[in-house]
Formats: sequence, structure tokens, C-alpha cells
Amino acid sequence: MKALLIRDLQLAMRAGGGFGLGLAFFLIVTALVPFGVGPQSALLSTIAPGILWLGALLACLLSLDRILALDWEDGTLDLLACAPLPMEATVSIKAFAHWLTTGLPLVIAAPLFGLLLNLPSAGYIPLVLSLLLGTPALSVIGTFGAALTVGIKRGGLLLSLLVLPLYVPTLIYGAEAARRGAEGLSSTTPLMMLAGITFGTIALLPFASAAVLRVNIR
Amino acid sequence: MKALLIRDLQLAMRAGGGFGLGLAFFLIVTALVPFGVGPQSALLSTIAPGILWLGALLACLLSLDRILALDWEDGTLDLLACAPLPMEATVSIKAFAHWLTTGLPLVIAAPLFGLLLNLPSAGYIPLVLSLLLGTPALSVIGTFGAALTVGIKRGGLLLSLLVLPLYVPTLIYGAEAARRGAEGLSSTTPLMMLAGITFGTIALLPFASAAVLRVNIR
Amino acid sequence: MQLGVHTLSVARGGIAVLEGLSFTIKAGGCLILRGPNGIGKTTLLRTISGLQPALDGTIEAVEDSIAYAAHSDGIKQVLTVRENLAFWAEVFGTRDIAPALNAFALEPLADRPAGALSAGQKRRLGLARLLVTGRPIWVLDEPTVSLDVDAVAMFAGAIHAHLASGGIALIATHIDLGLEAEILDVTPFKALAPLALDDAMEGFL
Amino acid sequence: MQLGVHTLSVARGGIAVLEGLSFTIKAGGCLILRGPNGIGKTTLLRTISGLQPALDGTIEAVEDSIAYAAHSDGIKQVLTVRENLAFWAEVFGTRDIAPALNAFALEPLADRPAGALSAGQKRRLGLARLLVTGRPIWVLDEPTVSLDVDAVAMFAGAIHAHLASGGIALIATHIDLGLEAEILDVTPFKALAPLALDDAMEGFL
Amino acid sequence: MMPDLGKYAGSVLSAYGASIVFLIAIVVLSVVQSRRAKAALKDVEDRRND
Amino acid sequence: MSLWEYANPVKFMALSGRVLPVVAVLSGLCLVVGLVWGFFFTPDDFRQGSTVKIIYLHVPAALMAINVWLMMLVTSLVWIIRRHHVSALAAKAAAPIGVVMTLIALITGAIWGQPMWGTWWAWDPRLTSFLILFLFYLGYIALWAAIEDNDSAADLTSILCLVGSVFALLSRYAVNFWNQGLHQGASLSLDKEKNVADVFYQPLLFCIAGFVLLFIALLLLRTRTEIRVRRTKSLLARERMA
Ligand code: HEM
Ligand SMILES: Nc1ncnc2c1ncn2[C@@H]1O[C@H](COP(=O)(O)OP(=O)(O)OP(=O)(O)O)[C@@H](O)[C@H]1O
Ligand SMILES: Nc1ncnc2c1ncn2[C@@H]1O[C@H](COP(=O)(O)OP(=O)(O)OP(=O)(O)O)[C@@H](O)[C@H]1O
Ligand SMILES: [Mg+2]
Ligand SMILES: [Mg+2]
Repeated sequence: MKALLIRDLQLAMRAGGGFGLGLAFFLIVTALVPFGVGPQSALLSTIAPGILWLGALLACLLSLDRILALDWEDGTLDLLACAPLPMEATVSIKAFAHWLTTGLPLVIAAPLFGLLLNLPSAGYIPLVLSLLLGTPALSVIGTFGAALTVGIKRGGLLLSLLVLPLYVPTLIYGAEAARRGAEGLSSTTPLMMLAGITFGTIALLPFASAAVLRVNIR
Repeated sequence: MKALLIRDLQLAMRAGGGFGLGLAFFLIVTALVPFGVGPQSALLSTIAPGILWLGALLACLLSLDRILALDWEDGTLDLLACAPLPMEATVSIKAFAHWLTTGLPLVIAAPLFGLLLNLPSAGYIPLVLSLLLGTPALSVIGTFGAALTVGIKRGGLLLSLLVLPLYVPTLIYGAEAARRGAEGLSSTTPLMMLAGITFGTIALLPFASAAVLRVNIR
Repeated sequence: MQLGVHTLSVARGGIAVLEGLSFTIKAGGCLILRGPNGIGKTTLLRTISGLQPALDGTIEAVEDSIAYAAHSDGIKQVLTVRENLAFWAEVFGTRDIAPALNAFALEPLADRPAGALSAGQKRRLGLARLLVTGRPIWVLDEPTVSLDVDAVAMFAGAIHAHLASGGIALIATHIDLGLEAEILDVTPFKALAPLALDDAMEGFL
Repeated sequence: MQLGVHTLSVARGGIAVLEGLSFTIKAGGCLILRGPNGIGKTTLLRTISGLQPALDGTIEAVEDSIAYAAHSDGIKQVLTVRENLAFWAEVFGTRDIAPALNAFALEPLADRPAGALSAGQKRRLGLARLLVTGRPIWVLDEPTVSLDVDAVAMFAGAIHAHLASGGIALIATHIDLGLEAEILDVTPFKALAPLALDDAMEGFL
Repeated sequence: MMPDLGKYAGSVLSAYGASIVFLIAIVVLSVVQSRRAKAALKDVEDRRND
Repeated sequence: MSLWEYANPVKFMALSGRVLPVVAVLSGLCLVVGLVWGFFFTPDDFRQGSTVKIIYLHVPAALMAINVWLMMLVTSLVWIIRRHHVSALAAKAAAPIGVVMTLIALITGAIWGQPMWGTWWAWDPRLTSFLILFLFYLGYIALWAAIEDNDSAADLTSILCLVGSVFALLSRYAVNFWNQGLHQGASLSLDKEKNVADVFYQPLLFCIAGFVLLFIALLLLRTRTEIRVRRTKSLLARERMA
């Protein structure tokens, strides 16, 4: 199990591996929003928490197809299926590696991007907290989507399509927590809900992902 | 040349091909925005043109890695490089096929999505016009990015990083045209600029893409 | 330790391709499967390895005793030869990769990224992976593709050593491997024109 | 019509692998390249096909006369066998795919998606593609991988017909193809231990 | 010696601090990489000359 | 003797080895003089107070950020046209320096903006185009990192640099059209009348010289590193082949 995690992280660091690219994508989406909606800082600071959450979600989304597809293409998944490692463990580790390489950097960098969008100063802590609680769910759900579409060549778009609706509850509570925080209100309730979703998905979804993956392999 | 275009369209229609998926992604992004920024319709209608443009851009972006990567993996590009078809023509056709399967549906469907975000009624025609003029540039620029990263396994994230900054001028003029339109102002100037960018990229960028692709094949 | 297959039927894409196949390989035994293209050898091997369900019949093998190797051998282009092997060794709980490197003369290439290997060198790496699994039953699908004469000899040597230590090998191939082993032609087990089965399967097939 | 190669040097990953290679194949001639794994056969064939630049030397061939085929044969899994061939026929300006289907006994599979073929069937499709290119010079890298005996005979037949009509074939392989043809072992052309060249290359190489 | 920076002291000092940290970082990084490359090259060339 | 001779790695190594220490010392001197003079011995501005001292870092860094990219553009063109390896490696070596310069300009600007405009960041055209430039640098570096083969990487990044420059220029105009900003206009011009007062101007010149020299020193150092890395790689590969 440790071997798999280490290898996944190693692969992410190597050339073309994509560590840090998620961050860059997040930065770019954040930077593009003002080009789209205009530069007025009052408007930007109203939509900032939502946009930051959306950006994080999209950065996550774009890197999902790396979770399993590469291992599928070169036959690693077939071989892992024969290995003495339950499929549930495999998918959980892969989700965890994805979070470490994508979610965690986003959580750490989010305050900086908040500056770009004039996030009100009360909003920083709730934003970071909500991302910290919410991004693991994004990775776990995303792994499920990746397992569903793993057999399809360049199924990236289909993957997004399947995963986005599953992301809705996480996004709602996450963005709500960040928004309430930015407006100076208490964001305890949405944060609680978010934590619930995250722990629930971490506990249960790997079984679904493993089942789906087994079907796809055969 | 016609054969290549027809085959690309055929592939897009087949299972897992992605025709219409861009549209679905556009729909979902549009639908997620209210979850992110909150449901106030005044706010939504202010940001609607920008969000629609951003959504179109992201939908385009997500499908870019299909333009060349599949053909690279199964050796088609090697064989096309030997075929009696200049590489410039190949990349132009591929960009055109991408636009037909991704950009054009977005242009047609955009007014519908405008409804979802309360786009002011004056805004529809400029929105469609700006998308019609702008999306071809997105496809052509995207093909350049795809050619740059074609040798890199699952280089999707790197592709986005390279392409998004190149999209900035198109996005600015496009969203500006749509926004001015929605506010009832004249959007002739940005539309002119947009047309300029589109024709410029269509005329010149295929040479860069072809050069880059030749380097990657060797 | 033995690998037994009893009246096995296997299907690909929902259609039976081989039917009623039975054989047993004892410890130290090797069976070579032959048959024309498209007869169903790959399907059979994947079924035996547990990667897809059998249509009918039973496969008798100790759990977690099978190592499967096919064309796609789970090699990461950006990792070096050594890192690739070490990863699989760790997954299968065997730590020592030196014998595997040695058996396929991979030491000189050990620190090269797998992406910079030639076709035959990559194949050798794929075969070396079998040694680090520590599994007694090897199920191999066309293992010698793109190997030169020397490498085929290395492969034969590895198989001999494996069998001598009580291992089992089941190999599908079209070419001569230079192994003396039992040969099973699967052609006679080709599934009957599936229309004949129609009534039994009630409706669909 | 002939294919000439004069004191050709080819490189992979920036390093010379074969040096000073010369040969000429006349119309109707076939040359088989042999050599151990990793010697540089694939690199040589890709260079001759114009897919990568030569380090040194010249390649003499009429423009647009070479058809290259390797492991990845540009086959789309979701298109049928017929559609795949028809596409390449159109690209190369030859319309008729019937002879190609016929030569590799692909008619029964013609309407099957290429993704549902076995390894050998897929390979046959890849070889059939050569026939629809209408190109006189065939450059083939291990063409008979995963083919059964019948299919190898079909391949030999296709090569004979091609040579008889004045074509040229250059084939790299490790196994016997059942063709009588000149054989060139490229081993003697292995690039010298390049260290000797070092000072002349000033700086990097 | 220290000039009176008035109410903007924080800004000015942090600007100088951050910039100098960055400049030092790139210089140190370049020097370290240079050393490493030199050592690696020496290693290989020594081996070659043996 | 033609300038092109220095495109030969051996000649370049010999010359740069001699020039590097001189440039390094000079740049250190200029930077110390300029920054100490600027920080300790200039008066406060009547409007901006002591924040005016930030100019000694902000302006040179901003100038370098753009000029490093221009230099990369030139060396990329030289690689494309004449295929001199040192030229391609110089472009590769320059990019991280450019990133640092851009970051310094952005950060000092942001810190300056807080007291002056009351905000860390505004979507002013000048600031925005700097952010875009930053993105171009990131993409350029990421592409170099992602490609194994040296010559291909040089080819691809050169073309990216070329195309990117055109789009950076387009963005500059687009951004201007999109928003008229808060930022200072150009105050350093040859036309002396419009320049900032001499008290600020002279130390600024030292700082600019210091940044330019620092860039040259770093560029030489990093290019030497790249050449050594290349040579090491080739030798290792040859060793394996032998
Ligand atoms: C993150 C924010 C900022 C960025 C990216 C930025 C960028 C730049 C750039 C690129 C230049 C050089 C332009 C040229 O010489 O043509 C420049 C110069 C300058 N900036 Fe900023 N700037 C920022 C914030 C500020 C702020 C907040 C102030 C002060 C209120 C400021 C004051 C100046 C001044 C006085 C110059 C010198 C103008 C000249 O001599 O050309 N900048 N800045
Ligand atoms: N998705 C599918 N749907 C229907 N039939 C399929 C599908 N995939 C494969 N087949 C068919 O199943 C048969 C068995 O294929 P298999 O790959 O097992 O053959 P094989 O014996 O390994 O052949 P080869 O020697 O060419 O590798 C083939 O005839 C093939 O055409
Ligand atoms: N990116 C690379 N960098 C350095 N060396 C490489 C790279 N890619 C391949 N090589 C080496 O180049 C040599 C030539 O490889 P090539 O694929 O041409 O061999 P081949 O003769 O086709 O071998 P095979 O019979 O195994 O297919 C091999 O020794 C290989 O290890
Ligand atoms: Mg098979
Ligand atoms: Mg080869």
C-alpha cells in the first residue's frame, strides 16, 4: 500500500506528471474571471468565494483522468487486480494521492488567490477551512468517476459530465460556508455538513469505486 | 482532406466520442455558478455574459486533448506524416472538426443558457455573435496547444496551462462584446477586434502548429 | 500446487468463444496453448487469471497464486527500470529485485527510464516483473513478442528455473519457444455457432 | 524506382546508434534487417521513412513513395474494419479496398469494430492498410508479431505480389518470415563507443 | 541610522524584505545547481579518464 | 571574429568563466550602493511618504521582467534560425530569473498598492498584463520540464516563446481596452522634463544597473550549469551504450 502511494507521488513529480499544474490551473481560472465579468472590485469581491470554490473544483476535475487512466492504459490495473491488495485499498490510496497532489496545494494557495479577487478579510479562514474539509470529498468522488470511465479512451469530458452533478452538494455547502464567512456570518452549519459529506464519501465510496473498477477490468 | 474531416466527425459521433459532451459540460458549469455565487438574480444577470463566455472557453479547453492525442497514441499521426497531405492542412482540418463538434453547438445553445442566468434581453444577439466570431479562434489556438503537448502522456493539465494565457485576448474582447451588448451599448469595436484575432490565428497559427507537430513526431 | 481447469467456457463481448475446455497442470509442469488468431487464447488466459468471469466450468487454483503477463505490462515510462521492478516487488511483498534484473540482463539498463528502451528491452522488463511477483503460476500471453534469439533463451532459462522450483507455466504463443512442454491446441474447443444455444439461454443469445 | 541509403547514421535520444550504413534495394527487391534488441532497427526504419532526421548520410527515394508500418498501426477502435481501411485509402488517393480485405481474409470481419478484434486480427488489419496506400516502398517493423501460421503465409503472399509488381520491401524482424530475401545484419554498424568522438564535438557531445 | 519610515514602515520593510528574500533565493538556487552540475560532470569525466 | 563563435559551448564556457566574477561583483556593488542610497539617504515624497522607497525595487524588477522575456525571444529566434545550442540553453536558463523578477514586481507593487490605492490588487491593465506575463513564464518553464528530448524541448519552447510573445502583445492591448487603470504612467523617459526628481532618480539608476548586471551574472551562471548538465547527460548516455 505504501509502495503504491509513493509511486503515485513519484509519478506526479516526474516530468509531465502534473504536480503543481493544478495550482497553475486554479490561478489561471481565477485570473480569467475578471476578464469575463469585468474588473469592478465590488462585484468581484461579492462573487469571490463562489468563484474560488468553482476554480478549485475545476482544477480537481481536470486532473481526475490521471488518477486511473494511465494505469489502465499500460496494464497496471490488470496487474494490480491480481496483486494481493484489495481493490478498495487501491482506489482509496489513489484518491489520497490525488488529494495530496491536487487538493492540498489548492487549500494552501487559496488565500493568495483570494487577494486577486478582493475577498473580504473575514472570508479567508472560512474559505481555507471549507476547502480543507471539502477537497478530500472531491478527490474521492472523482476517483469514483474515474473508475466508471476508465475503459473509455480520452473519456475526460464524459468523466466531467458524470462527476459534476456528484460534486453539487459539496460545492453548495463549501461555497456557502465561504460566502457566509466573507459576509461575517457564522459558517458552522455548512462546515458541519461538509465534514459529514467528506467522511461519508471517504467511508463508503471506495466500495463503489472498487466494484465499478472490477467490472471495467473484466 | 475531406476524408480526414469526415473521419474526425464520425469518431466524434461514435461511443465515447464526445460530440455533445462539450455542450453538457457548458450546461453544468452554467448550472453550478448559481450554487457557487448564490442565487440573487440581479447579481447573476450582471455576471451572465462573462460566465457564459468562461463556460464556453472551459468546455472548449476540456475537449482539446482529444484533438490530437488519440491519433498520436495509435500511430495515426506518424502515418499521416508520411501521407500526401501537408501537416498544415492536417492541423487546420483537425481544428475545424473540433470547432464543428464543440464550438458550433455552444454558439447555438448559448441563448438557452443565457435564460438560466437571466441574461438581459438585449444581450442575446451580441452574445451569439461574439461566440460565433470567437470560438473558431479558441479551436485554432487550442490545436496549437494540443500539438505542443501531444507527446506528453495525459498532458491535459499542462495543455490548459499553456493555452489559457493564449486565450486571454479572445476572452477579453468576446466577453466585453457580450457585456456591452447586455448593457445596451454598442459592441462593434470588440467584435471587430475579435474578428481580427480569429482571422489572424486561422491564417497564421496552423504553421506554428504544424512545425510543432513535426518536432513532436520525430 | 496445481492448476486445474474443468469444462471451462469463456466469453468475449458477451459471446462464447471457447467451450468445454479441461486440463490440469501439475507442479513443475508447463502447458503451451496454440490456436489460430481469434480463437480465444487471450480470453481464456484472462479468465483463468480471474480478470474476467467464466461463462461456465471451474478454475481450480490456490488463491493469489497466479501472475498474469500480457502485452501491456504495467510499465511506467517515466520511472527507471529499477524503480519499476522495485514497485512491483513491494506490491507483491518480495523485496529483492536483483535476481530478476539478472535473469534478463537488465543491470546495464537499470537506471534508464523505461520510456527510453527499445521494444525488446521493454519486453524483457515486462518478463522480469514475473520473477518479482513470487507467484507460483505464470499465465503468459505471447511473451516473446519482439525478443531476439538471446532474449528468447533468457526467457526459456527463466521458465526452466521456475518449473524446476515447482512452479507452473501456462503460455499462449504462435512461435516456437524452445521449451519442451505439453502443447494444447484449443481449436477443437471453439464454441459452437452460438445460435444453437439460443433456446437454452432464453431469449438473448 | 529504388531505395538507396548511403553512409547513413541514425540517432535516438540525441545519441548515434547506427553509423555508416549503406545499401540499395532495386525494384522487386526485399531486404530483411536483423540484429539484437536495442541495436537500432526501429530507429533506422523511422529515419528512412522520414519520421526523424538522419544524423548523417543520405536517403535516396522518390518523394512520397514510402509506406511505414509499425506496432501502432493507426487503427481506430470504434470504426469498423472497412471504415478504417476506407479512410486510409481515401487519404492516399486509392479508392478500392476490396483487394486489401481479400489479401488478409478480412471480409468476414469487415463490419466489426476494430476494437473487437483479437491481437492477430488487428495486426492483419494493420498490414492490409499497406495495400491501400498504393506506395511502392514498404518499410515494416516486426510485421508478423502475434500472427498465426496462416496469417504469416498471407503476409508472405502479399509481399510476393508486391515485389512481383515492382515494389520494394524493407523489413526488420526477429523471426523467420518464410520469404527468400537478402538479409542484412546491422550489428556491425553499431555506433562506435562514442567517447572517441568527444573532443571533436566540442562541449556537449 | 535607521530612517524614519513613518506610518508606512510595515509596507516598505516588507517590500524590501520580500524582494531581498527572492533575490537571495534565486542566487542561492543558481549557485547550488551550478555546484551540483559541476560535481556530476567531474564525476563522469573522472570515470572516463580512468 | 564573429559573435557566433560563442555559440560554441567550449568557447562560451571559457569566456563566461572569465566574465562571470567581474559581472557578479559589479552587480553586487551597484545593488548595494543603489539600495543603501535609496533606502537610507533619500527624502520621503510629499504625497507618497516613505513608500516611495519601494520604487528602487519595483521599477528595476518590472523592467527586468519584460526585458528577460525579450531576451528569451531573441535567443529562441537564434535557436530556430541558426540552431546554436547555447542560445537555446540561455533561454532556458533565463526563464526562472524572469519569474523571480516578475514576482518581485508583483509583490512590491501589491505592497505599494495597499497604502496608495487602498487595495492589494486591482485589475489595472499594467498589473494585469504582468500577471499574464507571469503565466507565460510558468507555461514556458513547465513545457521545458515536461519534455525529455533536449532538442525537441528547445524547438517546442522556442515556438511557444514566439507565439506567446505575439499573444502577450495582443493581451496588452486587449487589457488596455478592457479597463483604464490606476497605475503610474511611464516616468522614466529620455525626455528629462517629465522624470521624477533627481533625488529619487540617481539611486534608481544604480538599482537598475544592479538588476541588469545581476541578471547577466545569473544568466551566465545558469547557462553554464545547463551546458554542464547537457554534457553530463550525453556522457552518461554514451557510457551506457559503450
Ligand atoms: C502588483 C502591482 C503592480 C505591478 C505588477 C506593477 C507593474 C509595474 C511595471 C511593469 C512598471 C514598469 C513600467 C515601465 O517602466 O514602463 C511599473 C513602474 C512603476 N510602478 Fe508599478 N506596478 C504595480 C503596483 C504599483 C503601485 C501600487 C504603485 C504606486 C502607487 C506603482 C508605482 C510605480 C511607479 C512609480 C513606477 C515607475 C513608473 C515608471 O517610471 O515607468 N506600481 N510598475
Ligand atoms: N468486444 C468484442 N465483441 C465481440 N467479439 C469480440 C470482442 N472482442 C474480441 N472478440 C472476438 O473474440 C475472439 C477471441 O479473441 P482473443 O483475443 O481471445 O483471441 P486470441 O486467441 O487471443 O487471438 P490472437 O492469437 O489473435 O491474439 C476473437 O474472434 C475476437 O474477434
Ligand atoms: N530516449 C532515448 N534516449 C536514449 N536512448 C534511447 C532512447 N530511446 C531508445 N533508446 C535506445 O536506442 C537504442 C535503439 O532502439 P531501437 O528501438 O531502434 O532498437 P531496435 O533495434 O528496434 O530494438 P528491438 O529489436 O528491441 O525493437 C536502444 O538501445 C534503446 O535503448
Ligand atoms: Mg491474443
Ligand atoms: Mg524495434
